[in-house]
Amino acid sequence: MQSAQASFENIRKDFPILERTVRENKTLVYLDNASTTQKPNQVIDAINDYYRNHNANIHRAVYALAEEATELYEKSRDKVANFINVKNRVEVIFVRGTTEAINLVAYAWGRDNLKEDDIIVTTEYEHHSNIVPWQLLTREKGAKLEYIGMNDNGELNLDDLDKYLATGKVKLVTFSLVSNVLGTISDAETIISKCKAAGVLTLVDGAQAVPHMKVDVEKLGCDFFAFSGHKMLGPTGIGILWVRKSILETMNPFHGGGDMIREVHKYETTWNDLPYKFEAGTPNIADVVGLGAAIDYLSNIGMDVIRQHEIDLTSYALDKLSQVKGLRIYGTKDISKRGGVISFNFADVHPHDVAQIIDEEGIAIRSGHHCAQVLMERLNVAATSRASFYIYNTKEEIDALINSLNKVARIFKL
Amino acid sequence: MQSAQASFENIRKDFPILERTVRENKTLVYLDNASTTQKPNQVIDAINDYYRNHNANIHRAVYALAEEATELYEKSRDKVANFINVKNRVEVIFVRGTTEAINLVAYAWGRDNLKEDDIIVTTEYEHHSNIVPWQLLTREKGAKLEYIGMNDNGELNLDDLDKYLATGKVKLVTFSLVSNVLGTISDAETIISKCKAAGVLTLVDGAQAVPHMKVDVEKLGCDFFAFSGHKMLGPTGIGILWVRKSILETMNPFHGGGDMIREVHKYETTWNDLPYKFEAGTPNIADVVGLGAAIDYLSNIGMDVIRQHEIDLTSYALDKLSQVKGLRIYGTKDISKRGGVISFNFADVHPHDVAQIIDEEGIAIRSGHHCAQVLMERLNVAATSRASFYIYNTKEEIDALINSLNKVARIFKL
Amino acid sequence: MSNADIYHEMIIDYSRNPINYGKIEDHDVTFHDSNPLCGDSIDIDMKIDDNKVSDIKFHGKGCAICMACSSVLTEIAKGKNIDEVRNISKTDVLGELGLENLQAVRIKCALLSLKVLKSALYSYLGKHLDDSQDVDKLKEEAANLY
Amino acid sequence: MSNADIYHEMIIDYSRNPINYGKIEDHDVTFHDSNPLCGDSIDIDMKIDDNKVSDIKFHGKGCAICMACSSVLTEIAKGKNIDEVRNISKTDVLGELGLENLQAVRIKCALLSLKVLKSALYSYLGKHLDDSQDVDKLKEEAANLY
Ligand SMILES: Cc1ncc(COP(=O)(O)O)c(C=O)c1O
Ligand SMILES: Cc1ncc(COP(=O)(O)O)c(C=O)c1O
Repeated sequence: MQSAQASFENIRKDFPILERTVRENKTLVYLDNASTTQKPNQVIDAINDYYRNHNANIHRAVYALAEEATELYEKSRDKVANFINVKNRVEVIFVRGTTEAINLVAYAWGRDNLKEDDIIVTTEYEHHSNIVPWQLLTREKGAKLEYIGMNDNGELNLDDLDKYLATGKVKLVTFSLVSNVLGTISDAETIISKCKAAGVLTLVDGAQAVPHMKVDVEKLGCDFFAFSGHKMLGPTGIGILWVRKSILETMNPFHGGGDMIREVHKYETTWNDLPYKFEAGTPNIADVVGLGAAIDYLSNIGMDVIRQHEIDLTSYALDKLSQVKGLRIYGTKDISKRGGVISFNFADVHPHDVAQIIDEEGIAIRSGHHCAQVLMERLNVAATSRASFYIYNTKEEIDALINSLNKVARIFKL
Repeated sequence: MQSAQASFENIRKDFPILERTVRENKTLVYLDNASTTQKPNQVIDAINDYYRNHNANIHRAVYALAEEATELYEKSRDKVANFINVKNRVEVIFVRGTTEAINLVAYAWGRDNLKEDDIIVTTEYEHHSNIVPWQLLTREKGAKLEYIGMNDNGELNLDDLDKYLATGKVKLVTFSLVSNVLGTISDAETIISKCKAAGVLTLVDGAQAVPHMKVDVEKLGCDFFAFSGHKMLGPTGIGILWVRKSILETMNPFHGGGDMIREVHKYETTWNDLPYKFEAGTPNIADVVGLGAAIDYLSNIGMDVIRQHEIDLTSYALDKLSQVKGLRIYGTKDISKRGGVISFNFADVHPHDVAQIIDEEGIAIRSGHHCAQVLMERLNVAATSRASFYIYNTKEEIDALINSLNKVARIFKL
Repeated sequence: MSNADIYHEMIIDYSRNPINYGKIEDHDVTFHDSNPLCGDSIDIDMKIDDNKVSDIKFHGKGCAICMACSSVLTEIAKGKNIDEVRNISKTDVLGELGLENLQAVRIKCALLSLKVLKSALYSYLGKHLDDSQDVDKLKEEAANLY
Repeated sequence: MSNADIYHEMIIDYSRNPINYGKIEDHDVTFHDSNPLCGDSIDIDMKIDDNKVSDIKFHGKGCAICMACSSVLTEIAKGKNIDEVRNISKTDVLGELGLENLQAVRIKCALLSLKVLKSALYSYLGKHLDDSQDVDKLKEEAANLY
């Protein structure tokens, strides 16, 4: 414990932004990690080094720089494969982020595999990026979008899943492994085994899971898996779609363009091998390299150590927040079922006002609907405040958050 | 002239990679700028600074970092608008690159506006990214893709355009402003005015134009315009789609997800204002900021000065290359109709072998089909070698290229 | 602008006890809009008699700033004729509450109800007048408010 | 590996005068593939008698390395029985021309014809044998060549 604690203190030194002051000379307390994380020097330096020493377009040229750039790019693919235990590297596709990953599946798999009256099942606590693409697709196809409901503890009602699966019309079940608002860790094992038994494919939105705990897609057994680099110390503009090869091989391309083709003729074209068939155009090479550095950084610490650190912080924060009079916390208190995300409301004060008042103390939390308006409706709230933690956060920062809430209470005469 | 020359020498100091040696201690001579350009310190530093001081997710949060990040992001949109003379900033959409831009149009405009037997017209010298998306779309719709042919000088046969327009079935004419293989500058004025007269929309692929000459989309008068940041000193992973507002307003969204919505309900959703409706998910914030720095850098030099520098280099190179025995240059020799791109073949030596042999001398050129296989078929060659210039290139580097070709001649006993 | 300045008594009071809060069942025009980024959402109902806003109410969900500004705005608009209402500006609303220097994200909270009011007006004028140019101008104006 | 080593006499000669270049009109199997990145493209035709490659020819477009390797490969394969042809490895081809240390991009030029040969074989076996497992293994092998 001691030494783990000590090493987490060293970690902060790797993040230059944490030395910043904001507003009136207040130390930055960054607690919006579910939205995006800060970047360590190692990641910033990898991007730097790429541009200063190796930058070239990849795959096609024979000269030295192109060879180096291609190698760096493809090495990152291996790192990703290894990080989430993908056996076949060609199943790893680089995209902009989780949103593009899910849209790619909706277009390149969904349009060929969904027909009238088919059903896609999602959940009430999904991020908009795991709802809207399916609304667009089901509308186009005359198919239906259904929702697995949630109990008041923020856990999915798997009876709903059974009910939809029983119709025999479900083509895909899609859910987030960890909710970005409630922190709920979905019971993926049960969901996926039910779907497998019914012969239904599954997509897992891993945006809030991969950065925070060990994820093994082989073990999960899903068919599609999506996550974003910027939420795991990596740069903006890069994310991953993993698709099981047997499915990926049946999919038509999404974007047309350079690199995804084998032979282009005026009126017909053949496709490149996997994964290139799905990586049209010049990719975001520098940020793929940056993501590789982020994965190295996380692996060096160890995902289990990171998860334990977040459990410590989250338990501490849940405990402290519960003691604040008038403060309501959403979701389960069972820490084994919850990631490092805490949504709350403070008396009758709107979350925007909370966030703005504590921002003046240097504390950055998110307020609003968190791209989860369906969940807001379910919770019957307009918005929540949300604090979310990562490897560089400390108990002192949680104390600072609690302190700042006193100011809110004072201003709003709570 | 003297002072312009001097300032171009200073420019090289801004590009750290140009100090590199490659292979056996050879100075790098980077002549593959049509593929991607190198980055000045100013761009690398802007990305650095973003991550070290301002990184946060944009648009949604009230805290200080989010405010700064949003401002930096939106300022880059203004810079882009200003750079290509867009009057209404909401018409500027950030995408990954030219390829994504064109695919966005094919999906979000094309699928709603193309029907059976309609025609889309492209040209024989397009990049795959301006061919394959239209093949996919026309196949889906039972529509046709037709090609404007090219004369042996590498100029488009506008009679072909007249012929297709006369059918009354053309919905879109799409062409690159500058060919990435031949360097031909298309006669955009004539093409667009013919299309306007026929009530047909136009898409201009500006990937090889915007980095090299002043482009004014207002004056051009096209309806869609696409280009890539990485070909104009900017980072990888960022590009621009511009769409005339009256058309953009009629378009359905492309990707569904965060930021592009107004209100999400379980079964229906309304869309955000332009341009956000077309920017789903966390965008590539850092690289948008980096692109802004690239635009500042180019604007400081001045696009007319850059064009003149490339004219000087290209004339010099055309002259020198014509003197190499057995070397064949493709495309026009009229420098006023040509950008800084020269494709050639050297006797019976395959371009790959040329590129590999001169790579050993540190000289980086591209060989292959340059993502333009339709053009290769038209030229009746398997591949070409291509040298392409940018602001940091010098006449000495062209001399080095010419010298290295002697080695090719020696090895292949020409 | 520090929070001490923003969150003064009046804002807190209005947020808890908004003025003109509610619905008008027999309204002549109603309009709904929301802020896509934060989820604030406002409806405005108006009765219009003799070219005058004879009654106006709002309802919806929003932060203290949104609620206070909606209260103040509806108070300003009530009883005014249509031309006067058209001319209500940002600064009229922000000034009333001392919020002139609000940061960009929060400006959207403060001015959402003004946007809804202008939109309500063009929807009314669109139905009752045929000076479509005027209506377009108003539409543009509402769209470019922030 | 420097170019002096790569571009030796034999490569240059083969590139100008490839061996086994051409088509076999009455082939028993033919296969085409190309390298998506550079555009090199190779067809291989084979006659197979008594489980033996009685004749083999290639045609297509490619660089000196591609042409030389295709020449050498077809020379190796000619006359061999199917099992022996199946077992032709990268190093058999590269070794013959001293190209063991070729850089990654160029390996694809060197081995394109071997990939086409393996693919031709599985297409032949797929039609003439029903040991589909074996064919799948061969297919996988061809796909993973580089
Ligand atoms: C659960 C979940 N899914 C999807 C997303 C969308 O990710 P991105 O914005 O990186 O595309 C997010 C993050 O905002 C998320 O938390
Ligand atoms: C004319 C042209 N169009 C489109 C592209 C594709 O651009 P990107 O790969 O950045 O998407 C390129 C560059 O390769 C190009 O030269």
